[in-house]
Amino acid sequence: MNNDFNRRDFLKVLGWGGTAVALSGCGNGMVESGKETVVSYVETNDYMIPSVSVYFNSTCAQCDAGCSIMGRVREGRVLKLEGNPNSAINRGKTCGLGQAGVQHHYNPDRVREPLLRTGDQGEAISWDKAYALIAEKLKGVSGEEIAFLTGGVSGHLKVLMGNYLDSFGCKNHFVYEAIAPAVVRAANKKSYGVEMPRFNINKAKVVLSFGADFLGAWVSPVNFSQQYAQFRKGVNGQRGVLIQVESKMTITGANADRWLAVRPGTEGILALGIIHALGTATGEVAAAVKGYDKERVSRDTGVSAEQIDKIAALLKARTPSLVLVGSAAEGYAHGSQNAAAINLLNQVLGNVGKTVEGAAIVPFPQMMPATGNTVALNKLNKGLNEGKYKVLFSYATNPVFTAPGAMKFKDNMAKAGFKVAFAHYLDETAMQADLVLPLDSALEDWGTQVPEYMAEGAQINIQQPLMEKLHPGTRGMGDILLALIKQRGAADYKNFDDFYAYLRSAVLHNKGALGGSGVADDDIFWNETLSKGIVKLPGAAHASLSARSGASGLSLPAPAAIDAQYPLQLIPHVNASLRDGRNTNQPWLQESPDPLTTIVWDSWVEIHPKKAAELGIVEGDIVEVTGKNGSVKVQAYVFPGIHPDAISIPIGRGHEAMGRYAKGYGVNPFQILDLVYDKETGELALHETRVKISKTGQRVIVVKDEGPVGGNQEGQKIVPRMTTDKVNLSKEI
Amino acid sequence: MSISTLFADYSQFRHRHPDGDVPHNPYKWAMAIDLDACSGCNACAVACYAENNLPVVGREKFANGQAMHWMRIERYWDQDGREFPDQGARYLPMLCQQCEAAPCETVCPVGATNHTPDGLNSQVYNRCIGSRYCSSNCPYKVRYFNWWDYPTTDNVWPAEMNLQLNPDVTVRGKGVMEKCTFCMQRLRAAESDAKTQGRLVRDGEVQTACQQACPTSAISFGNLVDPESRVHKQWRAQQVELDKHEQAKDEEAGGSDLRGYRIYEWLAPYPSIMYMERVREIAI
Amino acid sequence: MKDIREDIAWAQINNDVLKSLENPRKLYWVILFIAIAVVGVAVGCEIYQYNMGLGVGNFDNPHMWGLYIASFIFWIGMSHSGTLLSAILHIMHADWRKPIYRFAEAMTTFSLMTAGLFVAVHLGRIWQIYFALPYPNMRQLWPNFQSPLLWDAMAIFTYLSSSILFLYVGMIPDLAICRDNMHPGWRKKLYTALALGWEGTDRQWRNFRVTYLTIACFLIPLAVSVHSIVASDFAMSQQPGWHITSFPPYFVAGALYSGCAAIITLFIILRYVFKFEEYMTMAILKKISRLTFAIAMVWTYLVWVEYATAWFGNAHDHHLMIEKATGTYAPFWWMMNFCASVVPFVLFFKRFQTNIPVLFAVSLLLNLGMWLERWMIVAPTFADGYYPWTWDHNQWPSLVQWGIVFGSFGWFTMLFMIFCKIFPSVSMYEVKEMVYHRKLATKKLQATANLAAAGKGAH
Amino acid sequence: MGKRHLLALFTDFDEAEAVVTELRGVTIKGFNADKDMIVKSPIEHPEVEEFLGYKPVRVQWFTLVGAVGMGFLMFWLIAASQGNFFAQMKGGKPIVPFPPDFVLTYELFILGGVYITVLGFLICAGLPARRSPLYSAKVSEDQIGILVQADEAISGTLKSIFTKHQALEIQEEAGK
Amino acid sequence: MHRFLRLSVLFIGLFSVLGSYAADAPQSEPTDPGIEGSAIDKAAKEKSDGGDSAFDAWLSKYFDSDPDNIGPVVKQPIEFPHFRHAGDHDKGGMEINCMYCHTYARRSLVAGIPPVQKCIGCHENIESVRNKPRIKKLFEYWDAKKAIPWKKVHDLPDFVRFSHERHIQRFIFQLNRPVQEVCGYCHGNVKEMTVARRQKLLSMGFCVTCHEIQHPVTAKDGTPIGDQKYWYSMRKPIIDVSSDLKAQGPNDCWECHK
Repeated sequence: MNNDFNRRDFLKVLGWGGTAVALSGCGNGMVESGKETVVSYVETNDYMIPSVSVYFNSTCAQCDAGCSIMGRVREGRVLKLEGNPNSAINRGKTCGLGQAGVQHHYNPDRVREPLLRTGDQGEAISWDKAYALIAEKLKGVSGEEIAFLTGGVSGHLKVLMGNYLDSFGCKNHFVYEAIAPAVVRAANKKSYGVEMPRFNINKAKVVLSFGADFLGAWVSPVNFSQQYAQFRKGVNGQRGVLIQVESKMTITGANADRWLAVRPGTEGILALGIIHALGTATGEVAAAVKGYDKERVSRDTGVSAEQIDKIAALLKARTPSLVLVGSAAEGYAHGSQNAAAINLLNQVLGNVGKTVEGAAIVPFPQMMPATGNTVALNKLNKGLNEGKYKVLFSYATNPVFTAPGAMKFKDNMAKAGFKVAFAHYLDETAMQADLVLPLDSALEDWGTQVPEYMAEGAQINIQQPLMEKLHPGTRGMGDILLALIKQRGAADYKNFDDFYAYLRSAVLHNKGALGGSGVADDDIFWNETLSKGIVKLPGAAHASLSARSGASGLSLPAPAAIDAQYPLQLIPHVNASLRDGRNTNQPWLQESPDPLTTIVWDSWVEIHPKKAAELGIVEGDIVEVTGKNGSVKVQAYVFPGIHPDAISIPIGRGHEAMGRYAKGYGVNPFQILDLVYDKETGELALHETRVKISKTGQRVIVVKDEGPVGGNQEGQKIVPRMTTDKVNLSKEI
Repeated sequence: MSISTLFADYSQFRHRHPDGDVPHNPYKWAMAIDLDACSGCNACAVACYAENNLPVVGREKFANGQAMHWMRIERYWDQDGREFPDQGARYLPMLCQQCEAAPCETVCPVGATNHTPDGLNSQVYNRCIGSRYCSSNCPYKVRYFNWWDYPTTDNVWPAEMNLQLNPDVTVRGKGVMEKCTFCMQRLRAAESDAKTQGRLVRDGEVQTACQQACPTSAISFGNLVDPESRVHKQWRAQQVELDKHEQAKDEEAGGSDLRGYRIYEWLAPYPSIMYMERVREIAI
Repeated sequence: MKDIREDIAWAQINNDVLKSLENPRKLYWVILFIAIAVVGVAVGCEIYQYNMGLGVGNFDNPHMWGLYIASFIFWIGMSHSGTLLSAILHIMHADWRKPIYRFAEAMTTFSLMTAGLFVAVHLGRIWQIYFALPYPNMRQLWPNFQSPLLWDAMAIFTYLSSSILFLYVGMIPDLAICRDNMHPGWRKKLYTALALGWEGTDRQWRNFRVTYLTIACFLIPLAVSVHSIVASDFAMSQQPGWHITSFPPYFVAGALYSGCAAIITLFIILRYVFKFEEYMTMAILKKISRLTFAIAMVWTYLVWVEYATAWFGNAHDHHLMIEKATGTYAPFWWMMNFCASVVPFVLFFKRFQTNIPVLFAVSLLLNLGMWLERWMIVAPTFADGYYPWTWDHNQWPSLVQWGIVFGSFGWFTMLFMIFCKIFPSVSMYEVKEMVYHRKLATKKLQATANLAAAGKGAH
Repeated sequence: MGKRHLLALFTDFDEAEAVVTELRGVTIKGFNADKDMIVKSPIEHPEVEEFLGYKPVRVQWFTLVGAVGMGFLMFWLIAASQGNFFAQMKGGKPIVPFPPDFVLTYELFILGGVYITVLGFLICAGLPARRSPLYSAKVSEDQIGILVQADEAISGTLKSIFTKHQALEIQEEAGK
Repeated sequence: MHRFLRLSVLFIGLFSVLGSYAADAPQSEPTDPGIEGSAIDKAAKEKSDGGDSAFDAWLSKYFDSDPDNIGPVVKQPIEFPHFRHAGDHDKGGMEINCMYCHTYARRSLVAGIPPVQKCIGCHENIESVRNKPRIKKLFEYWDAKKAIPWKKVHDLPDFVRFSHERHIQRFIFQLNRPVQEVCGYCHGNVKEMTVARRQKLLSMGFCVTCHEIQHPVTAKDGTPIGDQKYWYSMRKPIIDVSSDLKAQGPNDCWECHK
C-alpha cells in the first residue's frame, strides 16, 4: 500500500478518546472501568501513536498573506496551528487571526450540505442534484451572461477556475476584495513598475509610514512584524525609528516613536512638504514640490513646521530609510496622487533598490494571485443592475456585507437569474443565493497558494487536509470546479477523479521547475513536498524596479473645507483580526480585545476628547452617525489617537447573518459609505465619507478590558519607558 | 516519623532558585518579555486560548469582568496631557508571573497551588475548592476563577468546537481557580523526553504557546539555570537577579542604562518574568 | 436602683423561668415564623448558586470576595460578647451578669454556627469542602496548614465546641430543675437525659465550680485568638487596606462591640416575649449600655489608628483610603463611621441608657454600622488593589448574595428562638445565688448599721 | 438488718450547718458522717463545703494533662504530616513552617484543655450518676437536703437530730 | 461501661451499612465460549474476581492505600484470554512479552491497544484455533475493517496525566526489572486473567506511596541513570548502606495533574 493511503488512514478518526477526556474536567477522583472506549486502529504506521501528536504542514487561509502553518494532529483531530519555521513569510510565527483558523474549521455554523432556496428557506439537496441543477441552469447560457465573483484567488484553483470559464468563453471573472490596497498597487506600478515590491523594514534605519498598518492588517503583517522586531533591535545598538502619519491611530501608530495626526487626506501634501524640506530634490521633482514650503504644508496638514524639519533632518541623517504608503493615504478621491507623492519621497531618499526591492517572481503566471479591487465590484454591480447576467457564481467574498449600501448590491444581485454561492457560512451573500454549495474548511481541503507579497525567494504554498472531513456533506472548491468542468465535457480532465489527483499530477508535471529535478521517484517528491508544505523555487528571477520619478502631473488638492452639514470625516478602520468581516464568526477573535480600545464583542465610534467635549459626548453614549447614505447607532469611545475632525468605526462587525458569534454584534460602517471614487483608478475611496454625529440619549457600559482608570499607571512602575539617550542597547544580546 | 526527618525537611524545602549559587533543580523556567518589540497584536492571547482550553465567555460575562484570558494585553498611555498620544502607546502582556515566593501559594487552605521543583507555581484544578484566597492575595490579579460552569454553557464549546479542546489540558468546571501555567503540558512532555534520553532539556526545545506565536519574538522563554539559555543570557545582560527584591543596578547613581525590570519587585514575590522597558526615540 | 429584687422567692424564680418554656407572648411566634420564612429564601438562593456557579452572585475578577466573607466576620464578631459576659465577667465576679449570660452564651454558639455556614456558602466547590479537613485520606494529602483560612477553621471549631460545652455545663443544674418540674413528656425525657442525674450534692457542686471556672479561663484567650486569626486572614495577605498590623486588636474590639449591641437587642426582645422584667432589669440594661459605650470608644480609637496607618502608609493604602471616602463605596463608608462612632454617643446620656425604644433603635444601628464596617474592609480593597488595570468600581452584589446574607439573620434568629423555648434562657440557680448573696450582703449592711445605731444609743 | 436512707429537708443553710456539725460530732456506731452523709443544695454554696470539711478537687489535673498533652501531640502530628507525608512545597517557605504551627498548637491546646476538663468533671463528679434512692424536687428549688445512710437501729436517733433542728420534712426509705 | 459498648456497637453497625452501600454491585459473570471448562481458565476467573465482603471492599476502597482493590468486571467485545498469551508455559500460556502487543507503552503516555492488524498477523498462521468463536469474531472485525471497541479497564480520572513511557523506561530499561513485575505492580497478575480487571486501587495515595520510596537512581553498576544522579526530585538523594544513590520519586503536583 502506498504512503498517502496511510496518511489518510491516519487522518481517519477512530474513537474520539480525546474529546471525552478533555470535556469532563474536574470530576471527583475515582478510577473508572469500562466506561470509555480505547482509541484503537485497524491498521497503523510507526508514527501513529495514541496520545502523541504529529505535525502536518499546510497554509493558513485566514487572510491572503499566505503564511505557512503546522497543524498539531492528535487522535485524528487537528488541535492547534503553529507557524511553519521554514516559510520565508512567517518563519514559524502566526498572528491571532491564524491561531483562530481551527475555529473556522470546527465552527458550528458551517453549512453542511447543499441548500436549494425554496421560498424563504433552503432545502437540503444531494450533490448530484445540485450539479444537475447547475448544468440545467447553464444550458444555453452564453459566456457573457455568466458572472463569476471571487475574492483573491491563486494557485491551481485559479487555473482551474480560468479553464472552467474559458469553457464558456466567459470573460466575467470579477475579483473583489473589500479592503485591498488597490490604489497603492496601481501607484507602485507607476512609480516602481511592480504592483507589490519587497519592503525591507529590517534594513531601514527610519521607517516613515503614511497610514500603512503593517503591524496590524496591511498586506503581510506577520512578515512585517518580524522585520519590525529586527528593525527595533537595529544594528550595533542603533535602534530604528518609526514615524507614522495617519488620521486615526492604528496599532502601528501605537508603536511609533512619533505619531502624526495629519488632517485626513493631506498625507501626500506632507510627503511633498518633506521633500521640500529635504531640499535635495532636483529637476522636475524640485519643480513639483516648489509650492510646498513648511508654512503651507503645516497649515494644510496640521503638522507643525519644526516637526517637518525634524523628520527631514532625521531622514537625511539616517539612511537607508523606508517610506510606506498604506490604506489611510489611498482612501481618498486623490488617493493615487497621495500614493504617488509618497512613493516619490521614497525615490528622492534613494531607498528604491535598498529598502524597496523587486520581489521574486513565481514563473507560473497563470498561478499568480488574482488581486481584487472595487472597480470589479462596480462593474459587476452595473452589469447586475442592467440584468446582463443570468447566472452568478460567488466564492470567498461577501459583497452584500462589504459593498457600500448606496451601491444597492443586494437588490441588483436579485436581478441575476440564478445565483450560486460556494459558501462556508450562510453569510449575507449566501443568504441571497438560490443555491448554496458547502465548502470544505481550509484544514480539510487540498490546494496551492501563491502569496501576493513575496518575502525573500519565490515560494508556492501547499494546502492539504490536516484531518478527516468533519461533515461528509462538504466538498473542496477544487473538487467542485473539477466536477463542473467535467460537466462541460472537457476531455483532458477525465482521468482526474478528484482535485487531489489533479493537483498531484500538476505538481509532478513541473517537478523540474519546482526544484524536484534531482528526485527520481514521483511518490518521494510528492510526499516530500507535502511534508514541507512549501515549494521553494530556487533561483527564481527577481522583478527589477524602474527608478523613474513619478513627479510629472502630480497635483494634490488643498484639504477640503469643513462641510457645515457633515463636519466629520468617517474613517472605517480595519481591525487586525476581523479584517473585512470574513472572520467575525470566530469567537476567539470576537473576544480578543481591540489593541487600542480594548473593546470586545461590539463596534464603537472613536471620537477625539476635544471633539467629544465639544459635542458633550462621554464614553458609552450611544451616538447616531449620519451620512448622506443612511446612519448607524453605535457606542462612543473617547479616544485621543484620532484627528479631531475625524471619527472612526471598525470594519467587520454588524453582520445580519453568518452565525451565532457574528450575528447581531455591532454595526457595519460599509452601509453608510459615500460613493466617492479615486480619480485615476476608480477605486472606492473608503475614507471620503463625511458624516455628522448626534447623541441619542442612551448610554451603555462599554464592554472592554481596560479598567476604570483606562491606560493610567497611577504613578506605579508597571510599564516604564526609557529614552534613547539613556538606554544602552549594545549591552543586550 | 522521626525527628531527624522533621528537621531535615525543615531546612530542605526552603530554597528559592538559585539556592546560593547552587540551583537545587536542573530547571527554573523563566521568561523575558521585550516591551520594545511587543506590538500589542494579541496573537499570544489567542494562542493561549487555543492551547489551554480557555472558554470564550461571551459579551455579557466579559462585561461583568468575568473574562478568562490568562494572557491579557494591557495598553497604557503616557500621562502627559498632550492633545494626541503622539509618542504611541505602551503595551504590556500580563500573565502569571510564576513568583518564586508566591503570595498565592501560602494562603490556599487546601494546598491546591504549590511550588514545583522547576520553579513554577502549580495550580491543581481538581484539588481547588474555590476559596479564592489566592486571587485575593495576588498583586497582579492574574488568576481567573470559573464563576460559571463553562463546559455546559451554551456556545462556549458547542458541538464541533469541543473537538478542538487540547487533551493535555483539563477543561475546568465551575468553581475552580485557574491561571497561566507556562504551558506546563509542553514543559512536562519535554522534561520527560529528556529524562528518557538521559539529558537535560535543550534551550529552544520547548516553547510556550504565546512565545511560539509572537510575531515579533518579543517573548523568550527557557531554563534560567542553564547558562547557555537565551533567557539566562538576557537576565544576566540586564543584571536582573531572580532572588533579589531590589537590584544592584537600580542603586546606581542616575539609574541604570539597562531595560530589565520586574513588576512589583519591591513586594518581594520574586517574579519569574523579566520585562524590558519600551524605548522612546528622542531624535524625533 | 437594684440589679434585682432581693426578696424574690426562689420558688418564684423557678416558676417565672419555667413559664418561659411554656407560654411566651404571641410576638415570639411571629418572630419565629418570619425567621423561618427568611431562611427559606436563603436556602433557595443557595440552591440556585450551587447549581449555576458563583457567577449568580455577580462576583468578578478582581471582586473575588463579597458579602459572604463580610458577613462571616460579622457573625464571628457577634459571638464574642457572649464570651465577654459569661467568661470575663464571671472571673471578675460581676454577678449582675448572671440573669443574662445564658442567652448571651447561646448567642455566641448560634452566631458561630451561622458564621460557619458562610465559610461553606462562600466556596466555589462547596461539595469538596472536606478537602480542607485534616484527616488521613486515600489521597495522602493534607490541607495547607500555612493558610489563615485553615487556622480559621481550627479556631472556629475549637471556639464553637468549647462554647457549646461551656453553655451545657453551666446549664446542668437548671436542667435538673426543669427535669424536676416538667410534666411528663418528651421534654422531661430530654431534660432527664441532659441533666445526667444532677442532684446538687456537695461533691457535684464542688467539681462543678472548678470546672466552670477553668473553662471560663480557657474561653477568654480563645475568644481573643479566634478573632485575631480572622483578622490575620486579611493582615497576613499583602493587599493594601488589609496588610495592617493593628488589625487583630481592631477586629477583637469590633467583635465585642457588635456583640454588645446584639445583646442589647436580644435583651429587649427576650425581656418582652418571655416576660422577664423581674430578672432582666433596667439596672442591668444600664450596665450593658455603659459597657457598650466604653467598647464603642475603644473601637473608634482603633479605627482611627487604622485610618492613620493607611493615610501615612504607602501610596496604595493612601489611595485606597481616599477611594473609600470618595469612591463608589463612600456612602456606606460614611454611614459606617456614623453608625459605629457617632451613634454610640446616645448611650452617653443617662436618660437614654434605660430608654428601651431608644436603646433598641441604637443597638440596631450599631449592628448595621458594624456589618458595614466588615463590608468596607473586604470590598474596597478588591475595587482598588495594587494593579490599576484590574481596578473595578462597577461590581455590585446580586440579589442572590443579599438573599443569603439576610437569610443568615433569619437562620440565627430561628436557632436562637428555638433554643430559648426549649432551654431556660435565664440561669435559675445563678439568679438564686445572686439573690442569696445580695440578701446576705444587705443583712450584713443592716447589722453593722444597727450596731452603729446601738453604739450611739449606748453613749 | 440492712442500711436505710433518710432525707431531711431544711429551709436555710444555718440549720443545715447545725445538723451537719452535730452529725459529724456525734459518734454513733455504724454511722460515719464523712461516708454516709450527702448534702444537697439548690445553689453552689461555699459554706457548705467549709462545714463539710475539706475534700480535694482533682479536675485541674485533667485540665493540665489535656491541655499540655493535646497541644504537644497536635504540634507533633501537624509538623510530622507536613514533613513526612507528601510534601507540598510553598515558594520561599520551609516545609515545616513553625509560626503557623504554633498558631494551630495554641488552638488545639485550648481545645484539649476544655474537652479533657469536661471529661474530668464528669469523672470526678461521678456524672452521669444513678439517681439516689431518696430525692425531693424541693432540693432543686429552695431547700437544703441532707441524705444519710444508716442502720435501721440508729435511724431513730438521726431522725431525732433532724427534728431537733426543725427539719421541714423527713423522708424515709421504705423498709425491706 | 455498657455505655461505651453500646457506642462501639452503633459505630460498627453504621460502618457496615455504609460499606454495603458503597461497595461495588456484583457483576454478571462473563461466559467463556473459548476453552470450555479448561482448568486454568476457571482458575483465571476465580483469580480475577475474588469476591470479598462489602465491608472489606468499602474499607479497602476508601482507607487502604495499596491493597488489592478489585474493580468491576468489564465486558469486552472479545473476551481476550490474557492467560493464554502471556501466561507461563507450564500453565499452557505462551509467555508473550506485554509490550509485544501493548507496544505504545514504552514511547507514549498510554499503553495502547494493538491494531487488529497485529492480532491477525499471528492468527492468520494459527490454523488450529481458527474456528474458535473468539477468533471468528476477531476475523469478522478484520474483514469489516472495523476497529474493535475495547473498553478501558484502567481509566484514570481525566485530570491525571500518567506516563507509561516514563515508568517503563525507568523500571524496565534502566533498572532491568522483569516486565511482568513492573507492569504487574499496577495492573496485577494479568497473565493469569482472562480479560483484564483492575486489581489495584490506583488512587492518588497508591501513586504517592510509591513516589515517596527512595528509589535507586544509579543502575546496578553504580552508573547514574540519565541526569538523575543529583536532582531526581525535590528531596536530596541519600546514600544507603549498599552505597548506591537513592532518591525519592517526583512529588510535584504538575507531574501528574494536568
